[in-house]
This record gives sequence, C-alpha cells and structure tokens, in this order.
Amino acid sequence: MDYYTDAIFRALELIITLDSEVIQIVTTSLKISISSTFIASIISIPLAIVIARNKFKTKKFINIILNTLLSLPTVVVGIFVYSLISRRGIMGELDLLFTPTGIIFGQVLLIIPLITALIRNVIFSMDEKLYKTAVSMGASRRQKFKLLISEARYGIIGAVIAGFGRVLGEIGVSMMLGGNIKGVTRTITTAMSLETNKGRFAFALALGIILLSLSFLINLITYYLQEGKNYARR
Amino acid sequence: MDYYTDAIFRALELIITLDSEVIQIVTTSLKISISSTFIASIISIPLAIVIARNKFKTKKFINIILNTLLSLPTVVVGIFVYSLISRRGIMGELDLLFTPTGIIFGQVLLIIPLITALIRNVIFSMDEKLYKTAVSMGASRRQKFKLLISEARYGIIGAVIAGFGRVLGEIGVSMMLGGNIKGVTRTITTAMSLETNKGRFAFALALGIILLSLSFLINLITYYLQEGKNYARR
Amino acid sequence: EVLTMATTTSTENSGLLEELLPPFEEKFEVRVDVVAVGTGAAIELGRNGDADIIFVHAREAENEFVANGYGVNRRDVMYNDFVILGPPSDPAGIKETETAVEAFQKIESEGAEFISRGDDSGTNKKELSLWDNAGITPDGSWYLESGQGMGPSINMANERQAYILADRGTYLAYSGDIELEIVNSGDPVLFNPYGIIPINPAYHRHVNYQLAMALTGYLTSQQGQNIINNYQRYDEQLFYPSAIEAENLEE
Amino acid sequence: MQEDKIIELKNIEKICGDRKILNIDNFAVLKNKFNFIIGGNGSGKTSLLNILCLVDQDYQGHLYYKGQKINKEQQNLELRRKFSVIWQDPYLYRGDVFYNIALPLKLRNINQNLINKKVKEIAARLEIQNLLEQSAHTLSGGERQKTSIARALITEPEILFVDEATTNLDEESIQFFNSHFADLVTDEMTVVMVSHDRRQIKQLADQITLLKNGEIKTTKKLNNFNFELFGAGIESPIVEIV
Amino acid sequence: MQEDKIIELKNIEKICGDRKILNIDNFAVLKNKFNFIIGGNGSGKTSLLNILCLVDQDYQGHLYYKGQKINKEQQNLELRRKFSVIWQDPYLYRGDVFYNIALPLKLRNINQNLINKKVKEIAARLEIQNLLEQSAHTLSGGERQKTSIARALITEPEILFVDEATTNLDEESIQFFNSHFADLVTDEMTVVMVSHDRRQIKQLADQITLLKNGEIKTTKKLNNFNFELFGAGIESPIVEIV
Ligand SMILES: Nc1ncnc2c1ncn2[C@@H]1O[C@H](COP(=O)(O)OP(=O)(O)OP(=O)(O)O)[C@@H](O)[C@H]1O
Ligand SMILES: Nc1ncnc2c1ncn2[C@@H]1O[C@H](COP(=O)(O)OP(=O)(O)OP(=O)(O)O)[C@@H](O)[C@H]1O
Ligand SMILES: [Mg+2]
Ligand SMILES: [Mg+2]
Repeated sequence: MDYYTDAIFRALELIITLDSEVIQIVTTSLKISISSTFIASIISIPLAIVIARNKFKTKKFINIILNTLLSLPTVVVGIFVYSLISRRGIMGELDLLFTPTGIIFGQVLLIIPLITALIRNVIFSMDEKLYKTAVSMGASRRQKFKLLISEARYGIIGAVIAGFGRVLGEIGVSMMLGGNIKGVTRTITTAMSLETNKGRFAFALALGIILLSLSFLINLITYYLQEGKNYARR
Repeated sequence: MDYYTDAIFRALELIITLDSEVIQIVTTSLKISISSTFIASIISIPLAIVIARNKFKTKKFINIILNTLLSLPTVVVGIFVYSLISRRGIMGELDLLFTPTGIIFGQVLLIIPLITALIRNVIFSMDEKLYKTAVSMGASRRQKFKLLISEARYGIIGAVIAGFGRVLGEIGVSMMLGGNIKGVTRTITTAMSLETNKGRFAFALALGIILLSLSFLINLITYYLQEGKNYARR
Repeated sequence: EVLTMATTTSTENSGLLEELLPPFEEKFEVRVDVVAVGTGAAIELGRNGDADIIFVHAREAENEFVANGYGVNRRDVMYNDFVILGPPSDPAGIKETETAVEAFQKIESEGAEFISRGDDSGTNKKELSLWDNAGITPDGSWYLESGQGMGPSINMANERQAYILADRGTYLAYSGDIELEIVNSGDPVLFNPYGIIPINPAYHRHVNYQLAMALTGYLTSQQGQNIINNYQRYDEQLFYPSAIEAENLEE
Repeated sequence: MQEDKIIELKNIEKICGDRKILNIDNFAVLKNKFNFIIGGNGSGKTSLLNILCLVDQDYQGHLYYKGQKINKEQQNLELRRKFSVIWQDPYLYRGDVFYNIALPLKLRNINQNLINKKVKEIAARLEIQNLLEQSAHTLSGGERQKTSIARALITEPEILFVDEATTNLDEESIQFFNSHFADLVTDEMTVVMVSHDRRQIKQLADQITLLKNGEIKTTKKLNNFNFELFGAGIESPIVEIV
Repeated sequence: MQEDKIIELKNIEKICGDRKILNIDNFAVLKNKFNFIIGGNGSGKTSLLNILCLVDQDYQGHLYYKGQKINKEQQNLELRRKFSVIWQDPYLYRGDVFYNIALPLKLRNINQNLINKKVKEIAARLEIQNLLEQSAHTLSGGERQKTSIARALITEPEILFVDEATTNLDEESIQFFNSHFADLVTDEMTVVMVSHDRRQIKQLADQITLLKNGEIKTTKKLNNFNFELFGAGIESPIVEIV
C-alpha cells in the first residue's frame, strides 16, 4: 500500500509536465471556487452584520437557523439548485445545469451560512464602544458599517478563508450541478472522486496534493496581503 | 418537478411512522457526528490555544498550513484513513474499516483543522489584558487556560457548532470509510447520496429535511444550554 | 454544438467513451458532454430533459422509460458480462459451480458473506433477479448492502473477503489492487446489455434530437461497433457489439 | 455673555433592564459656556452625556437643539458632526495613532493634505507627534487619552463633550488641556464636561449640574464663583469638591 | 520603620520593537512602605509595574524578592499569589461583579462560604454591594474601577501594586481609598503606587521615584516630606506636582 510515494511522484509529474488536462481542471476549480467565495462573501458580510447588530423579534430564531444551516449537506443544496436550474425548473431556460455557473450557484448557497455565521460570531465579540465612538466621530450609517468591517477585518478574512476552503474541497455540489464533464465542469475534486471510483487511489491522492498545494499558495498570498506583519505580531 | 411537496410529505411520513430504518440511520448519524465533534474539540481547543498564544519560529507557517487544511477534501481524508485501517494498512488488525469507529476517525481528522482555525481566530481577537489580569490575580498556567476558555466560550461554542455541522452534513468520509452498509454504517447523508444516485430525489430531500430538523433541534438545545439569555442580549 | 449524454459511472470508468466519442465529435463538429451518475439518476436526468440522450444498462427501467414516452428509438448498442468474484480461498466452493444461479444458491447455503450494491443500478437489478431465479430472498447478516458504486463495492468485498457480482470492466480495473478472483462467469444470464435512448423531442422540445439520433446512428454503425469490438483494456475485450452481426465487423 | 440654551432636554427617562438610570425633567446646555456635570460614581453622568451628544437616541423624552426638536428616529448626521466627544474610556481603532486622529476628518471627506497638516498640528500641541506611527494598541494609558483628545479636537466642534478626559493624564498635560479649553471656548465653543477634578471645576465652570441616582439635584449658574453658596444644603459629599 | 528592600531590580532593560522603554540600573521597593512611581505619560511607569509584579517576565536583567533572585523562566505562582495589582485600565471578565471580585479567591481554592463572606464584606466597604449581580460590562467607569479595587484587596496581598487606581473615582471613593490604604499598610502591607495625584502623594508617600523616558531620574526616601528639596535641580514639570 504505497499510495503515498506513488501519489507524490505522480503529483510532481503532473505539475512538472504541466499536464494540459490537469491545468484545465485546476483552472476550472480555481475560477469556480474564487467566484463562489467572492459572491458568497458579498452577500454574507452585510447579512452577518445585520443579524449581529440589529434587534428584531426573530433574531434568536434566525441565529439558530443559521447554526442549523451549517450542517446543510451538499446533496441537499445539489438537489435544491438542480430543481431550479433543471430544464423543468423555473430557471431552466437559463441553461445553467452542467455549467461552471451552475456549480457557483450551488456553492454560494452552500457557504453563505458558514461565512455568515462565522462573521456574526466575530461581530458579536467586538467591543461595543466601537459603535459609540464611530457615531460620536460623525460617521454616517454607511461609514459606521465600513469602520466595523475594517475593525473586524481579521475575523472576516478568517471566515472567508474557511468558506473558500469549504468550496475548494467540496465534491457533492460540483458533481451534481456540474456533472463532472471532462473539459467543461471537471474540477480537482470531481476528478479525484472519479479516480477514486476507478480504484486509482494514488492518482486521486496526487490530485489531492495538487489541490492542497494550490490552497497553500492562495493562503500564503492572502496572508501577506492582509498585512502579514500585524497578523503575526498578535 | 414537484420534489418539495413530495419530499415534505415523505419526511413527515417517515418521522410520524417512526420508520425503523430511518430511526436506525438517524441514530447512527447522531452517534457518529457527536463523537467526532467531541473528540475533535478535545484536541482542537488546546491546539488552537497553543498556536494562538505561543511564540515559536514556525508559527507563521503553521497558521498558513492550518488555513490550507480548511480545504482538505473528504476524499483525501478518506483515502488517507483508508490506507491506514484497510486490511493491508498498519492499523488493519483493528478492523476499523466499514465501522462507525472508522468514520469517526476520518471525521475527526476532517474537522480538526476547521475547529482549530476558528478557535485560533477567536483567541487572536481576545483582549491582551485578559492574560495580564489573570496572571496578576495569581492564576496558574492551568487556571489561565481555563479562564481563557471561559472568556472565549461563545466563540469556542461557535467553532464547535461549525465543526458539528460539517460532520453531520458530510458525505465523502462516511461513504469511503463506513461503506454505507445498510443497518451498520448507513448514515443520513450516505443514504441521501444513495437515493440521489437512484434518481429518487424527493426521497433524498426528505432525508435532508430530517437531517436539518435534527440539526435544528440540537442547535436549539445548545442555544439554551449556553446561557441563551446572555447570548441573545449581546 | 453540445450534446449532453447521461450515462452510468461504470460506462465512463471503463474508458470506452474516450475512444468511442471523439470520431463522432469530429465528424459532426459537436461536443459530447458526458454526465456519469447512478443508473436511476441518469434516467431521472433524461426524464427532466437535462440530457439529450441516455446510455444505460437496466433493461426493465429502459422499457418503462420508453413506454412512458420520455424516450424514443431505443437501440441496443453492446453488452458486456457480469462475473461473480470471491476470495482466492473460495470458502464457499463457488468455483465448482456451473451456472450463476447455482453459485448464488451455494453462497446462501454456505452462509458466505455477499456484498450487494443495493443501489437499484443495472448490476443490482441483475443480482436481485438472480436471487429470484435461485428462489432465495437474500436476508441476514451474510448479506451486506453497500449502497455504493461498483468500484467501492468491489473494494469492500475485497476487504471483507466476501463474494460479489461485478461487471467485468470494473473488475479488471481493480484487479491489480485486489485479491478477489473470478469464481464464476460465462453463464449467458450474466450478459449485460447496454441501450441508448434519445429523449423524446415531443416531450422536451428543447432537446437536441437531431444530434441524439446521429449519435445513435453512429454508435450502431459499423464504425461505432468496430471501435467497441476492438476496445481492449488489461489485454481483454470489455464490450461486445450487439447492433450488427459479428461477421460484419472488422478487426 | 448671553445665556442661550444650545441644547435642552425635556422629561428624559432612560431605563436599562429594571433600573431607571436617568430621570431628568429639564436640563439645558448653555451656549459658549463650560457646562459641568458632576456626581458620584454611577449617578448617570456618562448616560446623560450619551444622550446629549446624540450617540444614544434610545430613551423617553425629547431633545432640542437651538429650540428645534430633534427626531430620535433619524441619523442626525449633520448635527452630530458639529459635536465631538472625549470618552471616559477611549476606544482606539486598529491602526496607528495618525489613523486614529485623522479618522473624523476622513469621515467628513476632507482632503488628505489638509488632514496631514491638521493631524501634525494637533499632535504637536499634545506632544504626541513622535507616536504618530505607533500602533494604537501599544500606547500607554496617558498616550491613549491624548490620542482621543486630539481626535476630538481636530474637527473644531461647536460643542465638545468631555467625560473625565484628564483621567490618566500627567500634570503637564492636564495644564495644557485646561488652558487649551479656556482658549477654545472664547472661540465660540460650548463645552459639556464630566469631571471629578476640583481644580478643573474651579478654574473653568460656568454652570454646574449635580446628578444623583440619575436625577438632577441642583443646577447653578456661576458668574462669580462661590463654592459655599452652591454647596449649601446638599448632603452629597460630591459638593464638597466644588 | 525599617527600610528593608522587599523587591530589588538590577540592570533592567525592556525593549519593545525598536524602542527601549525601560532602562533601570537599580530600583528597590521598600517593605511596609508606600512606594510611589511618578513620571510623565509614556515614561514607563506601567511597564515597570508589570515587571515588579511578575506579570511581565520578558526583559533583560534580574529581580530579587527578599534578596533572592527570581527565575524568569518559572511561573513563580506562590510568589505571585502574595501580590495584587490594580490596573490602570481594568479588565473585567464576562460575568457579574460578584464573579469578578471572587475570582482571585477561587483561583486559590478558597471555600465558597468564605468567598461569599469576603466578597460581601469588601463590596460593602466600597459601596458596590447593590451591584454584585450586575453584569460587569454594564458598569459605569467608576464602578468598574471599584470592582477592580475590590478584586485586588480581597486576597489581602503582601504587596499591592496600584496603577492610577483613583482614576474615574468620585471624591468620596478616593477618600475611602486613600484612608483604607493608610490603614492597611500598618498591617504589614507594602504598596507600590503609580499616581499623578498630588494630594495622594503628599498624604501617603514614603518613597518617590521619578521616571523619565524609561530611566530613573531621582529616588527620594521621605520621612519629613519636603517638596522643595526633592524638586530641586530636576527639569521635568512632573516634579512640580510633588
Ligand atoms: N509594543 C510597543 N511598541 C512600541 N512602544 C511601546 C510598546 N509598548 C509600550 N510602548 C511605549 O512604552 C512607553 C512606556 O509605556 P508605559 O505604559 O509604561 O507608560 P506609563 O509611564 O505607564 O504612561 P502613562 O502615564 O501614560 O500610563 C510608552 O511610550 C509606550 O508608547
Ligand atoms: N445595561 C445596564 N443594566 C443595568 N445597569 C446599567 C446598565 N447600563 C448602565 N447601568 C447603570 O447605570 C448607572 C449610570 O451609569 P453611568 O455610566 O451613566 O454612570 P456615571 O455617572 O458616568 O458614573 P462614573 O462616574 O462611574 O463614570 C450605573 O450605576 C450603571 O451600573
Ligand atoms: Mg461615567
Ligand atoms: Mg501607565
């Protein structure tokens, strides 16, 4: 059972030879997961702030629902979005099924609860004085919002990274909505799943190594972009 | 495409009739995901504190690795643990493959990075004065640690809830290491996956509804256990 | 142009499609998108009009599909065969049996562990019909339902030293990594016919019926059938063409 | 000096949980004057300040600015921008001292050159010019306080609210602070100040309001400051300061 | 009164980033005395206190307790438990006031009955007995400070470190605080106190140490307090306080 040396060699081989198929699936994976994370973040950040900061009657309920949705299985998201974008669904005309856009649609739904819940937790833990001070400095609602995001930025970035990790390593949604079509919607994870089904564990692992290397690279860049020095100092 | 009404009816039917197979998979799912979350938390909480609080040379690197592991795909964990506990693996003697314990093993590895990274973020954002004050009050190292956990409890519970959601809704590891054996290792999610492959989307959705109801219930209980009043007040 | 074909995982995993489709894609300047899922899911995709054509092996379900008007012009394309796998030590002594039904009866009487896919796939349906023929209702601790695809199920049988019914293609793909051997094969009831069904354009107006028919034509043509006939893996032929007579094929 | 009322409160009640922490029928801030609010710990001084400076708009009763009733449902951004507050326990934002001092101007979209000039000016006056690039969370207690003072003064507010601002300051800084105010107030500034500092009150106060348990015990306008008169008949030891 | 040195520092250097914030060759805390540390904002008072009370063990140089060198690598738990600190900017833990005041005793595994008794006693003396069940984060500035004072006094420490504790306190509380200390110190307590409060210093100080830019400018032991003598020759305006 020497999957590992085999897997590492294969991974290196695939990377060094710039295997065109591998390049293609890596590009697809990246494009999809970055788009999903971006869109989900745009939605989740304000959503989390509204939930964390506003007082409304159903707040308790919304919070529990949000925590519940953290266990949303990919299959449920897959079937749900499928029922919308399938030919017989209400969005069938748009022809999103088995396209990268279809996957993004599903992944966005998958991680909105995660990113929102994590950012909500961050906002909860912020010092109340932040808001008072912002108001007294003459901040408009919008500016207060921006100031809050800036204060909570490390926590928010942490939540977004968790969301990105989730979609990059996710299989179910990509499989059901993308269809793992070679050259079109095949991603690193669906390819891995395929190889695993074929019994080619070493090859699947090689793809896994590539995926993790990619993730490492992206996290490295993020780390330095987010004022690595300050981050490390704390 | 009337999956939904169909799914809701079926879910209700399954719940009301206390379908014995459903009860069985629900029990298995719960047992497995609670165990995984518990074990992973026991490991992750101290780990996160060590990473967040200590100064060591490789800290930056460890942090990036931790963020990277957030994108660990279930397939990679599956193959890795499989290679350990399969008959030919070094832990083959223990006969863990295709048992609930095997699934727990894999799930623990899957969520350790998630819980650890999230708790690390929480600890990062704690006020530095907390430690100074604890030391000046005469806290031993152990007591400082306990005080920190108590101060960060909402954040820690948030991270643990995220981990629980991840394993409850997770499919890949349960499938590969449990084998989805009827009556033994079939969980709600692997059953859903099976029904989906059979094309019985409505039935899969019904199981999804049961899973989410379960998760809702658990989150409701957690919410009230964790001093719901204080939580809501903030 | 794009033609979406829903098929089963085992078909795609065999690698046949990668030989079979490119000449067609070239000739018709079309891209064939292969979506490989479980048999039931493939049929459901067809029913919802999310595929233009389906390529599966589950004769009864296929007939029902056509009878309900979802598909038209079903054609037989090829067949392969199922084999019964078991551990080399063959504790139930299946190697001595002749027919598949005999083999199943012996497995049950010896109480040897058997892995069923239990997923309503073509393979699963074939297995259930064999139990039926053997007059047995499979039940008990020796009978495990894996609820998974062929490959993972073979792996499970290998791990547990159990018997299993598998398609030859997947078995060959796994043969390097497993100890299981063929303990029974060749019985005509183990043949596994594949059919292709274009989606009914009267039911789903948007489907690419023209191209679906073109693909049907191509697969059942001499060119398509030849490729199937000559496709080899692990030095064995995996599929046998069934649309035209053997004497009309070329090497 | 005229005695215009720039802010007036009428029938204010503020309830937190099951405690009524403020209960004020009538209170006015005098224009261009030093308005002191004094009282024991927990008497409601900070809570009152929060309402006066429009940071807290969640209370019963009404607030008038120059005779006009203020709508609590609104942001009142324009009005708020005429005010500045130095908080009892200042919150500094993640970033360096420069960033913190410059923030109120940035929020008002002032151009960067002017911001640079003004920040340097005010920092020099408070003798924190060498800290401008230091991260705010590494500051000493007094340095934090000075940063928050600079941040409040930089907008040249019409009304300045001060909640025990000389807390943590060294003698020199307190001197600067007090004299700076005396300068400023001649320049059309109104000051509302919470303080326990007897000297400060003596030196500056035009009006003193004594709070106890969320209620106003006495308000005195003082021209020729007379401690004895003011203190007469009030039991609170607070009065002894004055 | 003897002049035993209970804590001594030798050749202390503390560097933060690229700033040397402390540079002290020699410093001693006198036993059973009031040891005042004074100096301008940012002069290093709090940093010095951190080192003296063993909260900060990350510096160059050595600390001696009753003549014995303290190992900076160790927890020094037993020794630390003889100390208490009232911080300049107190941190209160999530929970009510009772919980916060009781914490140091809980950490010492005192039994709950005794804890209850002691908390009630100290809270009554500081007049915060009605706040015991209030959530710590809703307290007013002075109430926070009093809670932190109660928390420090409850362990009856051998050495009490105080960093501008009267900040935010009302006059009454300051009086209590100062007189309470005068009582306590006769009971074998040593006090190290950072303060800007001229009155406090006058009233209590036995030794005054003046810091400037992290260095000790002067240390004076005072029996018959003489401001003029002490101030002579030092340029810092800080000295004017004394
Ligand atoms: N991490 C750091 N980086 C740079 N400078 C620092 C750091 N930590 C503290 N300082 C500086 O060290 C100096 C001494 O700080 P300290 O808190 O000891 O002052 P202090 O005498 O207590 O002043 P105050 O009266 O204002 O409380 C300050 O100027 C502060 O800005
Ligand atoms: N959410 C709350 N729940 C209960 N009591 C509260 C709440 N918020 C404030 N209080 C109480 O209201 C009272 C007034 O607080 P405030 O901060 O206005 O006092 P203050 O006069 O500024 O006192 P200090 O001089 O100590 O700063 C305090 O006793 C405080 O404990
Ligand atoms: Mg106050
Ligand atoms: Mg200080």
